[in-house]
Amino acid sequence: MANQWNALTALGHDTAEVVEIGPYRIAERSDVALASLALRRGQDKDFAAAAKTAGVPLPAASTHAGGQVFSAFWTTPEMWFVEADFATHEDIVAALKPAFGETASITEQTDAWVRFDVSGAGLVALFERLSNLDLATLPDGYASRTVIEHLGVYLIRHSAASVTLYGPRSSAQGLLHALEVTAKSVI
Amino acid sequence: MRYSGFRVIAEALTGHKGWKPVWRDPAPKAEYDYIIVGGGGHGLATAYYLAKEFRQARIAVLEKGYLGGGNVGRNTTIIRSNYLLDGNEPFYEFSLKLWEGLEQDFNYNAMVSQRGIINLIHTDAQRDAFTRRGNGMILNGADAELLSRDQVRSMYPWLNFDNARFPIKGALMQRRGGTVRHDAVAWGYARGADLRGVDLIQNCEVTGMRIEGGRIKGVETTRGFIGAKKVGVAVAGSSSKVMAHAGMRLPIESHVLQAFVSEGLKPLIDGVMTFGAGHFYVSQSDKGGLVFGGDIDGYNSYAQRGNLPVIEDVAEGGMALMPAIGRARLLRTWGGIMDMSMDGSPIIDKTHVEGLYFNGGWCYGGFKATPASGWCFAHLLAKDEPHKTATAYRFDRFLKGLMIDEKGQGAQPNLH
Amino acid sequence: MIINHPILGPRDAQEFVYLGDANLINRPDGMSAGIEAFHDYLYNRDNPAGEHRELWYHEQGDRSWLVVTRNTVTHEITKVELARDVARAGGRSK
Amino acid sequence: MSQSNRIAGGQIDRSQTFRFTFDGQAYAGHPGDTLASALLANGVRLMGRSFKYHRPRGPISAGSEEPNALVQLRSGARQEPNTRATVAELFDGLEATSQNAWPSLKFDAMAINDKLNTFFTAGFYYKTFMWPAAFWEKVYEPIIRRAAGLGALTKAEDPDEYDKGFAHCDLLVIGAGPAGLMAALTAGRAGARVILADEDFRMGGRLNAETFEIGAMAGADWAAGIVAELAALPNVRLMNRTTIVGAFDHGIYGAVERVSDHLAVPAAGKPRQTLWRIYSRRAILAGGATERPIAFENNDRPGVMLAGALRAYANRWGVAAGDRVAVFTNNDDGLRTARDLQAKGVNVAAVIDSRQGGDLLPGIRHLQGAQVVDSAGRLGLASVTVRLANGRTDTIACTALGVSGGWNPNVNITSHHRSRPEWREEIAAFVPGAGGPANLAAAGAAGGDLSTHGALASGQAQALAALESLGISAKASDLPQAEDAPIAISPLWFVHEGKGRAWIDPQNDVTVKDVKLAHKENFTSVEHLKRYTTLGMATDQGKTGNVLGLAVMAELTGQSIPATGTTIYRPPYTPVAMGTLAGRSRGKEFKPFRLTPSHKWASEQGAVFVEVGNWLRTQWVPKLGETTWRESVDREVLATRKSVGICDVTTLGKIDIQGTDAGAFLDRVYCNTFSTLAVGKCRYGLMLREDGMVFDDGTTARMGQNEFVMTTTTANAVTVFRHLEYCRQCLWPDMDVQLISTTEAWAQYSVAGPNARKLLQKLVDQDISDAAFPYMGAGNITIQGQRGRLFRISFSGELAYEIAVPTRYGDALIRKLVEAGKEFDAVVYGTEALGVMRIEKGHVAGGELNGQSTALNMGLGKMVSKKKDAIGMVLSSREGMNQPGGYRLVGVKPVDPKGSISAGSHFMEIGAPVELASDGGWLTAKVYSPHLGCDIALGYLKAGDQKIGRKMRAVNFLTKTDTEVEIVSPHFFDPEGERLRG
Repeated sequence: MANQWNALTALGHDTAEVVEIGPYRIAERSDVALASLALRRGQDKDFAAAAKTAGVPLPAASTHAGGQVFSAFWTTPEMWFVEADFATHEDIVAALKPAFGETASITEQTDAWVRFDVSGAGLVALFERLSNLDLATLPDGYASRTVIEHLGVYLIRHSAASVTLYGPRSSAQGLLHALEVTAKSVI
Repeated sequence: MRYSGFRVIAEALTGHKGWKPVWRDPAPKAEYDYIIVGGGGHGLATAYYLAKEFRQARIAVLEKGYLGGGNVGRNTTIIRSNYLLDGNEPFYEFSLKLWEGLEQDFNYNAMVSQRGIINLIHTDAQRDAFTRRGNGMILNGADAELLSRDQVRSMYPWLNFDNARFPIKGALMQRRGGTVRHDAVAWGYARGADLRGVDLIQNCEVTGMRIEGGRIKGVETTRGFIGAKKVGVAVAGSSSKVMAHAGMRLPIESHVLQAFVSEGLKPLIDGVMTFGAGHFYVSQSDKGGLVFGGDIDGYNSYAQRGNLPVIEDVAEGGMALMPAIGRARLLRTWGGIMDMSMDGSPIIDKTHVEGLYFNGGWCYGGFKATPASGWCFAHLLAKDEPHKTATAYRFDRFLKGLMIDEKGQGAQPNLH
Repeated sequence: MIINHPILGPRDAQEFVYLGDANLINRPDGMSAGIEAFHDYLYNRDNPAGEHRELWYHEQGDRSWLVVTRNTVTHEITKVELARDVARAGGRSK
Repeated sequence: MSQSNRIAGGQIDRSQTFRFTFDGQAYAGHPGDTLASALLANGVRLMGRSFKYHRPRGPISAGSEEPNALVQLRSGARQEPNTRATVAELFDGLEATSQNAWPSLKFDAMAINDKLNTFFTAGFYYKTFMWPAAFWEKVYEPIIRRAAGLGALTKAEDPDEYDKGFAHCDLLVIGAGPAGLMAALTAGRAGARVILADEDFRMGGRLNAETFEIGAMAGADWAAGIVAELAALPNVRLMNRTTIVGAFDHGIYGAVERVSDHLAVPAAGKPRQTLWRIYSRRAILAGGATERPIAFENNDRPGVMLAGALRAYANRWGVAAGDRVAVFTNNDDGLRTARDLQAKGVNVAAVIDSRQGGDLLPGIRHLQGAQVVDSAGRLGLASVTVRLANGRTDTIACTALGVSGGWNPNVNITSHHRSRPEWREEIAAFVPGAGGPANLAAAGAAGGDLSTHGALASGQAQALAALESLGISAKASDLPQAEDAPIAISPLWFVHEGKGRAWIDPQNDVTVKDVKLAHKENFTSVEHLKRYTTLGMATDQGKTGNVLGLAVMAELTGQSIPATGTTIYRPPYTPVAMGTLAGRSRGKEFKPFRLTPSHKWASEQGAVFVEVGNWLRTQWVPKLGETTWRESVDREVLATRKSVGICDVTTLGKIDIQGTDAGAFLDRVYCNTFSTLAVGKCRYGLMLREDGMVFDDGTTARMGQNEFVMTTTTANAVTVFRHLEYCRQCLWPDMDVQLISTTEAWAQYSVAGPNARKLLQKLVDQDISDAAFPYMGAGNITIQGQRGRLFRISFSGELAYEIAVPTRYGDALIRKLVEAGKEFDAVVYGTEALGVMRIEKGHVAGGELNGQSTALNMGLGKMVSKKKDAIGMVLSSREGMNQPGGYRLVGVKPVDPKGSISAGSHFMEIGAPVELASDGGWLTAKVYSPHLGCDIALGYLKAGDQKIGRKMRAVNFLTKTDTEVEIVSPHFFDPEGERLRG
């Protein structure tokens, strides 16, 4: 028996799916590793120092920050989601743990989520049918949890033409369906 | 004046000159034997049965607004006795039996209509739970049947059988369940009580209670002090406000429940139906409106109005079950204040104040309980002991660990 | 309704799950308090028609528990705090 | 029929002709028409029948307040009952049919009710139909129900799609008449984010229906100019065909946009309607006013209309509603109708003015001090009878009568927070009262400023006030010149003369007589009046009739109108399609599906799936030749017990709990102890609610000193997480505990059966012998080099493990397990077999974890530690929850192995009467055990712990079965647990 581990994307395919509808491009991403990083009580100083050494940004509430190796967005008080390249950081917890030691609680989140990068002109028209976030006025780098089609989803606005969604992996098909139907109705 | 078909015809032929006021508007007397606080369904029923079945006495009902202006006039009009637990089922079955003879009893057509209620089943576990319930109902003298998917389909072939997210697998049916014209219940009891000498006093809000030596002496009202030997409080959503006058904190929160009616439609749904996979229940009124509802809004409120999320949630349930109603229009929404208790079941009990009695905690199930609630509260007021079908409805059940928790949700009122 | 989250700003109340009276923070100590104290804590409510302090959980948001001061008659919200801060201020710790 | 009543002018596109049908008859109209305007142009007045008396009816209005002209629009599955012809936009090919009439609109058999009207007074049904009691359901009610309702649904699924959206603005302006346009313009020019919404397809409001000038141009042209300017502003969003239906808390408004209703079918992919949730910082209601009628005898004939509507049809749509028209008014606005119609060349027969004095209209028979007292005409107005000032009567031939009783500000939305409107005597109407939505102000006619100048001025003023409160600077601009006529009204509600019926609420057939009867019977409170007579409960929600009804009651009681009070309006402003409120959440999209990691593999195997919450789980996996589900399930169970079975258990909740206080935290949330658990071990945990009832259960593993992985039941994954956050933030805020859900991050499979270890050892890189990985062991492993986790826990009672890999490898893992299991004849089993094995083993699950049961009930009472404080510990000791005779979990099997038992049956003692007093409890869950060769069940039995070995009956009235059963230990299988430790 071959020791091959064939990975399926959240949508259930061998490779990530890309859908284009009018100006919109919806791209599944399975090449990003994700971990939750939570501050342990009373470790604020050492935690911050470790983050700095490791190059993990610790953005303020409702914010996403990019970095050299690690990017991160705030999820909840004293907790962030850290992103890294999957190819090099598949075991992202193992990569972070040495830096943070007992100052942080770190948990693998990579496969808990499906990530869609949605891009194109007119994202406001698309997302105002899906989420109550006021995308038109949100700053670049804004990150927040929101509800799309009954699903809890993290939405990151990179720019007016680029948004990342992290939705529950088990409902990946439902989330994509909502994006597709809505895109067709607004174009 | 006795109402009948002959009377209607006779009046019609003589220009409707003979109709009399259905109730008087008496001024409050200085003292009564019994004061019932609350001129809603339960308060009026209590006064009616107290006067008719238990006591020749001086009785008054004090209502802060107009008679029948509370939840009896803003509900989805369903009657049933399909409860699960021993503490509840005998009481609700007693109530259903009273409904069955009510119109002849109080000589008013409240349109008690037993067209049946079905609770749809979507999972095997639901069928098990409904089987337990159905058997309990039958043991309590009620009726219950388990319907197959095909039986449900033959009744309502246009429900979503073929493209459902949660398939319909059958239903628990109570044929004796149905609907009643809600306002007529209040008016029928009011008229019956008035005929028996009960003073129905509207626009009279209780603002305080006079308690001396641990005994009730009467109530302060917007129309002055009114003395009483016994005071029974049946004020639904205002329970905590009124009982605070006696220094009591209750195991109750007030929540808003919205209900809805569509424009009038030609006959679509004969009986009452509850969706088992979403928050939606529906019946069709004799005027043709679909009367439906769902979950409570979920936060403490005395506002008698709700918000959009619940309206959408209920409509989603409706469309999931009945995809043909997409083009039917929601005509009106309204909100009532529910006194949600800590286990979802009511309280009919004495209080620590001698002569002060409490009836409340009906959650959103109070309408169907109206006759039995009135009867049992009258029984308690008259005899100082609980009616046999209401022995479980005590305040101390929470202290003793004897909760009657139909939904198994614990001490969280908005989940009941 | 809109809840003005102390960290995130105004958010639709639909994202939250409601629990009830904020007094639920004041749980008695199980090793010293008895049934009566727990009974009163868990079951009895002021249930005011007016200003009410209550617990909301931002389930579809940042998972903060909040203490919201809201008028139950008008639904007006006058104050929103993190429940953790309220609990600590009330002397709760571990 | 040609467009015989079409006259010059109007905002219709005569270059294009639309064909449409009404009751099968073909007609023609133009773009810009409504169905009502087009029918009137074609000389059709009769469009419907009333609810109770089936009286012939035509439109009385030209707007959304219409109570009469309701039709079934479209056909087939798109048939839309109760559609107001007055707001239905005409499109080519439109089909409409009449409703509530049989066999035809012109001859309606149910009109017999009208002849019997003297019996059918308000509330007559409360007084009769009581005897004999059984006749109500059998005779009376079926007749009433058959007659009920107006239009019909087809019972076919609505084929159109619906959408939802969320919009944000500084200022929402509701209504695009002069006040709304001025408000939007003021705010838009100041740079504020503005949404201007109007229910009409053409913005401009009343300006489109009037001949007024604003500045030096026609009002409609001025409006078009402003709309064009607003459309060019990037910060302004114009939403026509959009009705604000409700004002909710904190500046949230619900809006319905009719995206495609003006088309025969929606364009591909487009919704029919969109429900918008508008988040506004401030809002201005500029919704105008609605004209009200004056009640007189037989005032309901087709052709009797509101005067403003008559004018609107002429000015906006180029339609004369009749070839000879008259006007009946108590105010100056009615005179406008006569003047405009006269100017359009329509034959104006007379103006019947209830007031005395003032200037006479030139060139028109202007009868002052006169009243219309009756009308005549079959299926439509032919003449009116007028009582002249001199006391004589005169009959005036006319085919249309415009009635004006004054205008009611559209206060509706200001009442949505239950604020009561206030009476303003000068205009004899209700205006918005105090206590309305906090961010909402009224402008223009909606606020009682009934002149065009007043609308412009208040629109601007309210916008400036809103902007100032938002800190947006703006300045007033010069208002254009506009009419500013005073309101000259002398209230007249109903004509007292005559013994016949004078309609107040025409759809529900509520007449002045009904109000009089309600008064006589002491239903004098406005709420009683409404409920007793059904006044204002028709599809128009009393927009035209409510104020009139209570004015009649006020006159009868001798009280003023404000003292009589008013009912309040509730959402929605106009009726909203259910499909719109549901949006995309219907059919299979009602709730999102959750798919397990083995879903793809299982689909390939032809697995049968079952809904478990939002999850789809494998229920069983049929093999070729198996014809019943039992065959498949029995095989899965037997094969697992004999060798090994594999089951996807990913759906169980997984919560990662870390921190230096994690162990202490678990001690508080579980009733048993976890702080003493060794690293690398797991333990079964029982979680109570604070009321002492069992909340949830699961195994929790200690993966490190400060690191635990908790599992929850599938059903409670979300609520347990919420509860833990509550404990962490609210109860013990200083505990060092961090939580994160990992339910979906790991694909987890149970591998159970005597050969489970052998199978797994083929794949797992580490030694998992009993010595190296003992019962209840837990740890990180690698599987053919892949990172994973292993837990030695068992739900089936077999030697069992749960093995997990990151979810993306879950599909690979199930394939590897199946492949490696071939030599052991391994099976994949579903939830049914899982259920069989857990019941054979006596593990509690859904039927027993019902939220109504204590640890003691489940036979787990000893797990509740009294040595530490934990949620639920104290209240679980209440007397009522510790009664010796209380329910205890037992096992049940039929005495005759062939006997059948069912879950939900109740326990009875043998020989005891079948009655409530004999009720001993119930069977919570039942399966067929292929291992034991009979049905087995779990149940809660009173004093069950003392009844083991006893014979009882399991009675099910619903299936009419009564089976003798033996009460046994719930642990049917391997009670000593030797297999799972093997």
